[in-house]
Amino acid sequence: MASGMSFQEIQKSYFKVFIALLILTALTVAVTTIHFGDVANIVIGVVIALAKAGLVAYIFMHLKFDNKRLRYFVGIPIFFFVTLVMTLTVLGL
Amino acid sequence: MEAVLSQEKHAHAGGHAHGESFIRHYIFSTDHKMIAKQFMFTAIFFLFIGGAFALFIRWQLAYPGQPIPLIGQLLPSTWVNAQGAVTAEWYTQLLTMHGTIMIFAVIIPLLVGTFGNFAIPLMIGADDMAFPFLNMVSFWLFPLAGVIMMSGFLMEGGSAAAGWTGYPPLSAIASTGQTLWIVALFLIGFSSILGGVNYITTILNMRAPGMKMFDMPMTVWAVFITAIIITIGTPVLAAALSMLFMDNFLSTSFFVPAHLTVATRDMSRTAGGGQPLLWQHLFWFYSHPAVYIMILPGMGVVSDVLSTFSRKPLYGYKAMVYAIIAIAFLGIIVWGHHMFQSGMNPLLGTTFMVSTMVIAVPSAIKTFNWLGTMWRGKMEFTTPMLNAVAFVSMFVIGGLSGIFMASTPVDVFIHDTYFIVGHIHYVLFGGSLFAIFAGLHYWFPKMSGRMYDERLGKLHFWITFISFNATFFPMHILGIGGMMRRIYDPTVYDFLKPFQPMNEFITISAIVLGFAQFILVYNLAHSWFYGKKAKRNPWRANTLEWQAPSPPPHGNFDTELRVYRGPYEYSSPESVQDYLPQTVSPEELLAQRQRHEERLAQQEHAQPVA
Amino acid sequence: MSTLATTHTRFGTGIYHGKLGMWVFLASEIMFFSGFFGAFIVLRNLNIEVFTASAHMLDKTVATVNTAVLITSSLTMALAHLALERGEQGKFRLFLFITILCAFGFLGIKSFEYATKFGHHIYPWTNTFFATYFTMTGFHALHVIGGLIPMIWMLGKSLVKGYPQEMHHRVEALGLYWHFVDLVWIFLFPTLYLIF
Amino acid sequence: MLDWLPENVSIFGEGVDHLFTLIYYITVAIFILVNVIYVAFIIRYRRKRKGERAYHYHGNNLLEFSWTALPFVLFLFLAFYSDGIWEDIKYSDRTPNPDLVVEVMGQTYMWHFRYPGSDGIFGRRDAKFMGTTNPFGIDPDDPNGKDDYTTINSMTIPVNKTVLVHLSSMDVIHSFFLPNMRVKQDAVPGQWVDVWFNSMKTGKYEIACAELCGSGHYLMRAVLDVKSQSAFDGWIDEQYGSQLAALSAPAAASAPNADASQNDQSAPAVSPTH
Repeated sequence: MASGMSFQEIQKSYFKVFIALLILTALTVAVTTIHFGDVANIVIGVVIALAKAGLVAYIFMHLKFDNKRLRYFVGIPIFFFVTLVMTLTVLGL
Repeated sequence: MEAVLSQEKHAHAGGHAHGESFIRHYIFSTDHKMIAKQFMFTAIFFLFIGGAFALFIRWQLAYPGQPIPLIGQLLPSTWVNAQGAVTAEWYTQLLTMHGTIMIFAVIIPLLVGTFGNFAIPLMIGADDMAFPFLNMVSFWLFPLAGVIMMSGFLMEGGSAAAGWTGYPPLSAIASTGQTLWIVALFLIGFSSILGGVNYITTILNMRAPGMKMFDMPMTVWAVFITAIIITIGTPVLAAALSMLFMDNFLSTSFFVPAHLTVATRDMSRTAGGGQPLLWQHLFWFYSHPAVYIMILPGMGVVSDVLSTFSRKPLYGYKAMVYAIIAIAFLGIIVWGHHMFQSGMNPLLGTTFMVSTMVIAVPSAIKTFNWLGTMWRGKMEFTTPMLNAVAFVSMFVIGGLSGIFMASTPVDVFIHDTYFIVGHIHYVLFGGSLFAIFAGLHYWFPKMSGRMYDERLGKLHFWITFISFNATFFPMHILGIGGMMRRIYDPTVYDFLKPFQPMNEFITISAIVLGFAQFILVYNLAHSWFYGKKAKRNPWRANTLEWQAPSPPPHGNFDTELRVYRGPYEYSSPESVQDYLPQTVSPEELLAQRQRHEERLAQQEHAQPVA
Repeated sequence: MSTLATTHTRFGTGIYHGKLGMWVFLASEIMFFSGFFGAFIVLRNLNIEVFTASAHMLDKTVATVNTAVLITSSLTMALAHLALERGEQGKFRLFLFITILCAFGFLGIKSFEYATKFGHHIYPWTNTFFATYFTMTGFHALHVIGGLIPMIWMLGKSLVKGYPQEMHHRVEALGLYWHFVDLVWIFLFPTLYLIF
Repeated sequence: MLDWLPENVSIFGEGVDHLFTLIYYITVAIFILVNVIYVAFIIRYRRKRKGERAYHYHGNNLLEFSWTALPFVLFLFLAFYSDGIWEDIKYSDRTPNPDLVVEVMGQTYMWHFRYPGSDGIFGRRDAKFMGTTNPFGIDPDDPNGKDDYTTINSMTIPVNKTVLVHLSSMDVIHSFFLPNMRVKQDAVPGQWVDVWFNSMKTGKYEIACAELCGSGHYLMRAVLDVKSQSAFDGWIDEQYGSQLAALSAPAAASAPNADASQNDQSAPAVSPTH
């Protein structure tokens, strides 16, 4: 692996991420049972999901260790995803 | 590593096929050149089917309700009436299938499938694609989809008939043919994505040693950017098609509002609550970039051809690359200009108009750079060059007529009229198809190992060029007159009656245009077997594919490649010849010059004696 | 595949083909699901009451368990790749096996959920919420199946003659795909079950 | 080429045509400019003998910049100029106060028009009442709807008056196209869109459908009759006459249609004029 981390360290980071993901899952379920208001609930749900996704992409999918150029493959579609969704939101309102 | 590479390379170079069976070599081949040929033959086959559909459509428009000459009586009664004239039902199926076939089964497979597959590995000095097996799967999904789509004609209710744009609710409440259309497009989309993944990986990873991104020929750049558009746009279409499939097949209501009054279908299960405009957004999010998928590779091919036959470096190479990137980027965010009259928020109309107007800028850059390339060149008018020159001129018309649509108030009037039909054909026929003709002739010697017949090539070009303009230019006038597209019989309307002679003229030109394509097929087919044997580099071109034997064997190259410079060093003062291939090393160049000077000296020496 | 050309060992970006190609493919997958998420947002804004009422009919507990199952499978997939990279075939087999088990578990729970819905006469055509629910989770389940097949093939090969260690690139590419499937679910879970 | 445009009779149509002409001249000028240069190059720079060398030149940044900037300025100008007219036509806050409101409903291969009747108020409508016999879904219990009357494929409006059209469709997407008014607007099922126009001239004009709506798409033709104010008033009175006659014989009207009673309130359809 290009990261220069030892296998033990990597393995350890995997388990840490795993625990974090489980905690975040529990958190998101717990938090959304409380009704903060429509928008607030959506924001909380999306933020936690983004955090989880970031962990998966960054550690499990090796974006942290790998060639930085790979991040374009995530960045470009996300940009267009946002464009599409924002336009559609205007349409839906 | 280098040593191992070259050893293996020589092992491959000689062998055409290591005792491959017929099936492995010709049918389920993983060789990019064979796949390119397969794409080409299949797409040309579909070109004729789509063309025949167009002629049926034209016949009906020029002579409404009159029997189709010669074959009218032979067609099944579900297609034509008792006299042999096209029925309104078949007419809508024809126009739908004409659009779909020409876009998804002709132009995209020819430009992206054929040229992408053939040119990428050869032009970057690779032996094959990064994923040869995926490449094969990507091809075979395409004829499969073609068969599925065409089988709609045999179904009850006929094939898809909602236009190639397939707007719901019309497409969501349609017959089996529409379902097949959805499935077929999904498969073609998947095939495109596999191709796109393959192209991007190949171009990023497998360029010859020394070849930087900015040493790539424009064709490779264009296909690379196209592949990026494909991977970003096509999946959105796939998602939209999935939802349309659910609507059509399982009566869900993604795109179907409540309480529709539909006679042809039981709507009791449909809950409603959907939004028809949602489809249009998702569809155009793919299909507007698809227009660029269909034109960008053409621009790349034309850039290469223009530079080669002007014997001059491509003017503003980097600007051309950035223009392609700009077109691609803007192309993905302007989809809403197809929807100015759709009932979407007019505020979106404003924003989409501005972005659409801006897209004209990179297109203008490209045009001016092509002009700059020809400036003080030494042009040779071979068939590829003629077609490329026609491309530029036709693309200018197609681009300029687009400005009318981009301006929202003018679009109010010309939207969904023949002005649009004229515009799209100037872009897709005058643009893409002329680029395809240019590319087919340009790479024909490399593909087949033989030269095409130059005289037939020019004959085909001139007939096509003239009848093309005679067919599609008057459509702009029809559009200004207000003639709606996709109508079965324009004579129903009083204000369209004066245009009937023009419709007849268009139809006659279209028939000439259609039949002229047989010259192309005859020329290519005949030359494939009986043409003059082609040299390795008949056009004295710089790019890497001309360093390979004609036709290239399995493994493509028989020499070690290393790239030292950009692809457009024509008429370079450094070189003895008027071209300077990318692979010639500086030392070799020096040696060439020395030999040349010695020869000159000898001649001078010899002259007084003579 | 013996005729594969020599340039196949050329990696201009320093990333081998399988991984690069997989990332490009995943980029397109992001756009595929963005189409559905876009549709979800539009339809939700149009039918907010229907969506709220219908979302409360979903079983949160089952979905939470399923999320945990999928996260676990992601972990074991990552560990499986790590093990293969180190040449620990036994561990590789074990972790891959757990991953497959989790995938089947996920599918099992999902079909239980579907069956319960059908039992209550809830179908995709019931309303727009369930249309999006079934379509999105259905396509996600198809992606799970798409990942399962090569996993089973790899496990089978590993059991018969040992999975070649130098093929760990393939396992990594498959792992990327598998984590992506997990990632999609991470977004589907709150979108469909929680935010209402 | 622009002589082929159908006669314009609406007020904002003048702005549209003006813009059309402007763009036409700009594009024709660009086209001629480019093609003259192009043809000149083709003639001037062809290869005359073998081995001739072209000018080795890679490009010029200043030129490159100028032919980026010029179109950019030109097209942005066009965009902003167009936008003024666009806002006048489509933005709801720019719509002038209407003198007459008409509801238009597209149905496969015909147009329905609904007028508010003598009280000038439309009866309530609800999509759940919609059907072939009640295309607008008029609520049968709303008294305001009693005097509403509908026509098929025939629209009558007074001259020089602003007409606001509420547009929708009951099955697939249609497009309400009035070539002479420079009006085109898609009619989307499940959604009401407003369009306005006014005619400066009396006469009969055609209304077409511009969005593929099935195999009978081409048959979806209606007639727009622009009458002088007095003739329009007369036409309205005539409609009331028939309306009142229908209302005064409610038993005769409703008995045969007991199952579709919501249709009774609408006046007998005026038959198409063609």
